[in-house]
Amino acid sequence: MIVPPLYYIALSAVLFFIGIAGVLTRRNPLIMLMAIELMFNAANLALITFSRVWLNNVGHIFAFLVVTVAAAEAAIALAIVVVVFRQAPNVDVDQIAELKG
Amino acid sequence: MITFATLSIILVASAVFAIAAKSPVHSVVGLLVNFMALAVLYLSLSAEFIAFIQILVYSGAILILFVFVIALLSSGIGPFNVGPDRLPKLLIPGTILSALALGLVIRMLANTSFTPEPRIGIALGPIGAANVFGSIGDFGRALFTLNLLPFEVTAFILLVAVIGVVLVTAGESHAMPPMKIHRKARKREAIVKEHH
Amino acid sequence: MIWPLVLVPFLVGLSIFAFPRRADALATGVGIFVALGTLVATVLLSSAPDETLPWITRPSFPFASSFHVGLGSGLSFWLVLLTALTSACALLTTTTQVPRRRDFVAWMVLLQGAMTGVFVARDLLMFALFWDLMLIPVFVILIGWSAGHRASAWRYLLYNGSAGLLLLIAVAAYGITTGSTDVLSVSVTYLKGNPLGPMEAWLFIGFALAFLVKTPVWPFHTWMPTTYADLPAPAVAVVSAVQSKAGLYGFLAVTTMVFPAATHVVAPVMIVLGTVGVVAGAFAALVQTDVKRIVAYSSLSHLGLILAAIFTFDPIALSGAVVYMIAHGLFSAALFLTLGSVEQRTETRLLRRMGGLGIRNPRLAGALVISALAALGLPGLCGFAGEILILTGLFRSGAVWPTMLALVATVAAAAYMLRLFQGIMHGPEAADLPQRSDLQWAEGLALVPLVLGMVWLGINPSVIARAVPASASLSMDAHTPAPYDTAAFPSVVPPATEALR
Amino acid sequence: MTTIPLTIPFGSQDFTALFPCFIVACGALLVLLLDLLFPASLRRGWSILIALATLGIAGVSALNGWGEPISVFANAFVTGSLTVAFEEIVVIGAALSMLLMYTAGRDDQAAGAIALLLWSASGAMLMAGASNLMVVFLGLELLSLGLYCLCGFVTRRVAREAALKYLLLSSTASAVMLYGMALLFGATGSVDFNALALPSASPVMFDLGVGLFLVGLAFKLSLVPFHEWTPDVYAGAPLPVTAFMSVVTKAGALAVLIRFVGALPPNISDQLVQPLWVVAGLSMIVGNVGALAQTDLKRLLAYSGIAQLGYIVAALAVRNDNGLYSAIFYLAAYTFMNLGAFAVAALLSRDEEEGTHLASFRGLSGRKPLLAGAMTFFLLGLAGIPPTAGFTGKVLILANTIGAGFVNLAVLLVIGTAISFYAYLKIVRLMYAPSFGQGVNVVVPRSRLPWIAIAVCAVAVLVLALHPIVPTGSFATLKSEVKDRVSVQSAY
Amino acid sequence: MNGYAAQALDVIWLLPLLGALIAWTFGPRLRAAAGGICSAVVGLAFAGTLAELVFVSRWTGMHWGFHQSLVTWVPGFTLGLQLDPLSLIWSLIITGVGFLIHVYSIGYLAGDRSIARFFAYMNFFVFAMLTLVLSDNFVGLLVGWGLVGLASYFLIGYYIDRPSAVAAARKAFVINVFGDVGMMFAIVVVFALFGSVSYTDVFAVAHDLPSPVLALICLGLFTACAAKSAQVPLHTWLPDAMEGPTPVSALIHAATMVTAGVYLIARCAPLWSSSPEAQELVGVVGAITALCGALLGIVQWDIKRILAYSTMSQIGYMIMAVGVGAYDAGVLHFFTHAFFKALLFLAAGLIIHELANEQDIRKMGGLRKRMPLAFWAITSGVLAICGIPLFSGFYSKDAVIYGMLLHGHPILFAIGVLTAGLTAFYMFRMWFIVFFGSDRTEHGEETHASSWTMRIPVALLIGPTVVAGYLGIAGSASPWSRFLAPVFDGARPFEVSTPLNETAVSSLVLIFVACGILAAYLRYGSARATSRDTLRLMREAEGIPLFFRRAFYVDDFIRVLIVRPAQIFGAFLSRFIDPRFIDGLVHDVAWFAGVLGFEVRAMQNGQVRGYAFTLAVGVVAFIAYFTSLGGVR
Repeated sequence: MIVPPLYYIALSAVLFFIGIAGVLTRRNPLIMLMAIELMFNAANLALITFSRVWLNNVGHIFAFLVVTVAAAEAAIALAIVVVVFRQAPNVDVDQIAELKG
Repeated sequence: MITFATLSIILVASAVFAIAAKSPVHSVVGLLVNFMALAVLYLSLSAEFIAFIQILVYSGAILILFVFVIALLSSGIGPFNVGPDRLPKLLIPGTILSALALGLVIRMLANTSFTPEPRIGIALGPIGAANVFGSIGDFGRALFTLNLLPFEVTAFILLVAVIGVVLVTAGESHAMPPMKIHRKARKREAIVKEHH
Repeated sequence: MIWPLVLVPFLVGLSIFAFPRRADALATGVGIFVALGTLVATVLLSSAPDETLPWITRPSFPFASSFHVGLGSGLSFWLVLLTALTSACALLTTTTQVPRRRDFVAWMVLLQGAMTGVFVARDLLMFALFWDLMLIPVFVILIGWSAGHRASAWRYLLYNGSAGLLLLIAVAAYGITTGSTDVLSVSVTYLKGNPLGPMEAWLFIGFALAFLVKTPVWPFHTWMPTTYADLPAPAVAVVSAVQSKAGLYGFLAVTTMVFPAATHVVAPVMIVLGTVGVVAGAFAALVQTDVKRIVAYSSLSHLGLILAAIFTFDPIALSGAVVYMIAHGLFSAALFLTLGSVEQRTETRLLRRMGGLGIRNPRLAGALVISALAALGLPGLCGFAGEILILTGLFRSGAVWPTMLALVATVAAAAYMLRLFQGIMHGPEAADLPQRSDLQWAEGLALVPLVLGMVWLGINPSVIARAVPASASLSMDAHTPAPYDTAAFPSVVPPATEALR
Repeated sequence: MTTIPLTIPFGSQDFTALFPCFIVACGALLVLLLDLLFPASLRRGWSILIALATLGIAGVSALNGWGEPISVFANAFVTGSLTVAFEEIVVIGAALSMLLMYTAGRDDQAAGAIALLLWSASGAMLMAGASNLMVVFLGLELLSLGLYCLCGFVTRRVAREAALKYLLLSSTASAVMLYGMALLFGATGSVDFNALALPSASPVMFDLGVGLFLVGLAFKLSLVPFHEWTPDVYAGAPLPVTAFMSVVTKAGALAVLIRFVGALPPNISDQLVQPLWVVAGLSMIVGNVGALAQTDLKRLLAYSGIAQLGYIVAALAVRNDNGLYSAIFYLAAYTFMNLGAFAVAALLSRDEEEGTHLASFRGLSGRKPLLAGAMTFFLLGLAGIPPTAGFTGKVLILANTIGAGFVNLAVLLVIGTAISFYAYLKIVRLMYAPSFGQGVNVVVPRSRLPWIAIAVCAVAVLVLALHPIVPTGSFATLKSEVKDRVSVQSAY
Repeated sequence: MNGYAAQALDVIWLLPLLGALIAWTFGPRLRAAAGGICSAVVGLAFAGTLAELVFVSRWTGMHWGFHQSLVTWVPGFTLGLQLDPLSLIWSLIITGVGFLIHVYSIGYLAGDRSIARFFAYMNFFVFAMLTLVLSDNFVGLLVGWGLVGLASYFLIGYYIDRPSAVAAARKAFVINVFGDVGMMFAIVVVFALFGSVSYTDVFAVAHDLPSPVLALICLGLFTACAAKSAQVPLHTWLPDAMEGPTPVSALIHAATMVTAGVYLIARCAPLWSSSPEAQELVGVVGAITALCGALLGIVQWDIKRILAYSTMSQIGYMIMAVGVGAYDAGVLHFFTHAFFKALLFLAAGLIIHELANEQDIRKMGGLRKRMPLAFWAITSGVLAICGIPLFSGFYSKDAVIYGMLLHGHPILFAIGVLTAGLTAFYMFRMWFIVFFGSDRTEHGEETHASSWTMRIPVALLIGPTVVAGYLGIAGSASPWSRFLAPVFDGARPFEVSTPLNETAVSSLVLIFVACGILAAYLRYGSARATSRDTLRLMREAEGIPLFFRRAFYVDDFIRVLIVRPAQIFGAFLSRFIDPRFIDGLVHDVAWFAGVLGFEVRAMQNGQVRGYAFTLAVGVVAFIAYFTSLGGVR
């Protein structure tokens, strides 16, 4: 590895926190979900980097599982987003605040 | 190093674009670029199988799903409307908070010494070669032997996804008519009442 | 065989809820039967040995506790008797005074079980269990049957619940420190060999606060006037007669045994608090407008006196404290029960709207006056017997000012008790009084044993005066142990003599 | 090119160990398949029955694992007393929630919902024995994914909203946790819990990994400040799902927490888990304070759950068998008390309206004295008033925390409990105050099944209080499990 | 025989209680018959006491008479009864005079709705008074002391629907309790010092006590005396107590209960004799009381209040006597006073009864012809109280006054003499106004005839009123002194030589008495004075200085200095300290928790991004903590 592994990790951290910022600042649920996908991918990048560093392919397995889970989660998430917002005038999580207190 | 730098710039830029874009469709495009770049990065880390999976599943399946939903949600009611911002003050603190956390992590990374002792179990090799680190053979063997349990669990996770989506949306078919009609009906009732 | 004393009320209390909704009379009958049964059984079991069942065991748990019951100390015996007696009397009066009687009786029976449990518990954790258990029946009765605003229920809960938690945390800490909570029947010398170290002070504070609130002692008493005023008469009779003794019992039989050093260290503080309570209660009672609040504040005064007596550790004062505990139980129960009858007839609790009730209700007036007289310490009745022993002990142990202030409070007691009695019974008849007959048989029957008890105890307090727990009169100085010996009673060297000479 | 033979290195022992988990997951399939055979009106009943049978088998078979910890599937999963205890709690929680299923959804949805519930339960059971970061992640996701759907499967808008909120927040937390796992993997070079105790390649990275991992667990345990999803999701989700979530999720996450904390290197673990006690203390206060002003039972129990989990985590501050046992004991007590309260609410529910608004408890003692009595009993338990398991459990926690020197936690616990009296007994007041008797319609419940749950819970709460005896071969072995982890599977 | 007598003691003691219980329990059914039963019971007790007298007189040499143990009160200590000469004298008066007054009451209260209750109280009083005098220890004494106060309370407030009676009863009781408390204090000290409260034990060591302690005990006991015997400044209840029916005033507030203080001091003679300070105090207070009573008696218009003040004044004499050590004289004065004051009250009761409850002497006048029995009875009583020779008062009062001189108290002696003159003035003032002049009654036609049950006791009392004093003739050699000798022998204080002998003292007193009578005659009795009656008396009433009319402002002082401050203090405690300060503190804490609860609710605003933000804050906090650890291993 020519590039020090910590650079990869730093890159993954940047992506991860961009994801967090996305969750915090966006109101469109779809974009929030995308930001969460971004966070999963950042974690995957870290996993694969570490896997390479340790030469331990369990990181690959883990990343594979994460991708699978992310797919399942995306399916469910999008289904929920659809049922929540199909009737709503705005696709905006701020408007979904009936439960509070 | 240059590859890494280029990819990093692409990754960060596309990620920022994805979360900052006005339209979700733009976000999807940003994310697509991001995922592609990630796949390249994975290749540089000798993870060829994961790189393919990344393109197949993420770019091929998940993002398409997103596009579908965007289309579905915007079909009936035009482009996405946004209601009043209930937490207008969250934008800057949210960004600052993320930046702060990032700063902390980067500082940590800068100060740390990372001294892994790689296990010599399987050799590194060129991308595409069989039975080298990150190859499909290597991956598959690990998946079906030592990691059998996690693999089996994923089966149930996918089942949950299928049944769950059916369950959530099945309720929908019997659900109340869309809200607009509902409102109209209510208005009509009110008018009838007034007449009385 | 002691177990049924606690268990039967619980089982019966719960099963009463399953009675048909209109089975008020049946429920009352069963409740009274249980109380009387407890009474008889307690007498029969007076010399029964302790019984133990394991509860929490080591090593899976950090300490050991057991369901350990005993009537051993005479005080427990008398307090259980008092519990059963007042419960029975209170339940008798429910026939005329309480709506939705089935549920009320059930809660009262549960309350009786909980209070009995407190007095027979020989394990600290079990003691705490029953201690907290007393909360709920009173709380439910307060919300379900109180005439007043609901704030009293919350105030009751806030004070007593928090104090109960302090007890709980202290018990838990005690358990983890010593490894066992089954200590209330262990000899004191054993405990002296196992000091808790600096923790003793903190643990004692936890216990003491719980006891002070429950008793209550000034300044932890502000829950009491509202609670006593709002509880229906049968309930408040039991609460003031018995539940208030739980705290004093705690000091007398628990802290002296478990925290002998701390108990002796805080004695001056406790005597001061008790004395302040004596004075504050007496003077506050002078100006109350609500009849039940008068008695509530008088209780503050009386209980403060007992507290001060306990913390002199003087054998005479302790005898007096024990006698006065029982005496207060009898007369406060009788007072509240009669006030319940009064309230039922006048439909108000305000003194200024009453008057002349005695003209048509001479028996009610008689019951009230005897109770009031016992409360104000009329010589010959039970209050006096306890009071004079307490004052002697106080004076003898050098607490001259508390003695004097208590005497002043006695004068005030005469004033407020007469104001109470005359305000209700004498003077011109209140014009808009609904005319009701004199005491009905159930009410009268309920008061008879209490009144007889007051007279009997006034004449013959010696039986109860012996029931001082051994740990209480233990002197801290190892060289002059002063175990309570009835024969040595009159010849105890009076420490005050030297001081005065 | 040589072909390396593909032999599965696991035998019957490995599969037997996971049998309870698998049987529950397969039971879900059975429910779905048999659902096609029954007429519509009977579907729900049969599905519930099958689910209960499955859970029963799982519960009984799980007991086989009681004893010394045995690691299976290359140390991905560990059986033993600790695992079994949590598996049983999960099974019981799932079974009791199942009894409330009549209150939610339409008959034709029931099978799907029950299947998802079973899968979620199996996820939690997986977490109960997981000793590998991957398995933890998968168990967590199996548990959560099902719950996202279950929250939103009824057509009420609030249910959908709850599902959305749960989804967004839980996914975020999962991502955070996943990132922590990645860092842990990086620091240790392994996903095995046993590797955690080894010297790590980058101590700081290890620390951060632990921190982010704990965030994920704290979110699942709804500890402050990761708690805010709880009230909304509990309030919006259908009643049985809320009941399930309030217990099973916690049990799973708690099992992971116990195992993870136990696996940390002993010399530094105190520092690493310190924030957990802070968070637990905060939870006790915020949870109980938040419960004060609530008007809906589910929200109230959500806040109460925040506080109760605070107590349980505080019990873990004591790093020995006693602390561990008191935590598990309290979790069991909490399971029964909480589910009992939900079962009472289930009996007050009508087709379209759940009986969780506090107003539906008005004058209950007059209408249904037995129900009111049971509710009072459960609420007393939650408040820690005797004679309930809540009381005994609280004493144990107090004793342990004080004994371990965490007096501040004990004090916070007491303060929190004092506050909670008002919150819980407010309901008792509603039920027993006479003036509130009128104006509430008598509700005919759709099913009497919740009575079974109530009876089971009441008996359990009482028995646990008065007879909290541990079966032989308790967790005394856990310590050795924690210590003997020097030998790391060379396979990783 | 001694044993039998001792056993009979509790029978005598309990008989009246039995009567009281019967009357109280079966009251509504017994009605008027209750009077008969209760009178009979007291009569029986009197007979029993007389029988005991026979035994006692046979064993006058014995120090303590009979003794009978009753119950173990507290461990190691029993309560008992004893009968010695002193208690015998009191018992005789209580039962004897009590019997007559019981009989009298049958007529006086005939027709009253709750007559049974009245007799129950009366019998209860007799029982309580017997407890007081028969007890062999301080606790029993205090029990009796308290119970007589209670009985007095009941009887003063007998007319329970009359607010003034109710108030008077409460006042009497509270002041009496104040006295009880004083005695309680004394007993506490005694008990604490000796570990015993029996007379024998205490008196045996009384001489050895340090004098401050002794003074403390005596002070406590004297507080009780002062309250019970209406000594200044605790006397204000006595005039008000006249709200009770007249027989009550006769029995309790004249003959027996109010003289309990005298009994107490006489009983505790060993204590007093050892404490000169206490003697001084008692003597002075007694003298002041005697003087004040007499002064206030002058300005009264209510016949019963006149008698009440005269009682107070006469008790002042007794207290003064027993205080300074003239025990025989003091007790003798009690003895004679019991008869003549009972007679005066009962006769006054006749008048009041006949005039339909009219008590104002300005509305009487000229009753000499109309009520001859009352006239002669009151005349003999007045003569006795004024100390006219041949009447009983002469012997006892002179003995008291002479005793002052004998024990070295010339100032008290002077006060005694002066008071004797004043006594003569106000008694004869009453006598003249009531029986002479024109008839000013307003109820001439509505009179009730007095029944024989009322007349006979009055007539019977005239005898002892005249002769009772003869027992005390010849000073220390008299049968009276010899009878009492066993009681006081150990406690006889020194006597000083006096400049005047007994005859000279008597002459001096008589001169003052004569002056008093003359003054009364001139102002109220002469033909000139009686000619312009009602109007002048009314005007005279207005002319009395306020200082006298408000009875030296003692009541006002008590109200302003004690009652009001106590009420204000109580209100301050219960209306300010409790709700605002203590409860307020707790309430504020609870309120704060509630506010926090709403804050938590407000934070829970339903915005999922907000929740995410909180979560992120938590995450950042965790990151900050865990990165700051620095990887310490």
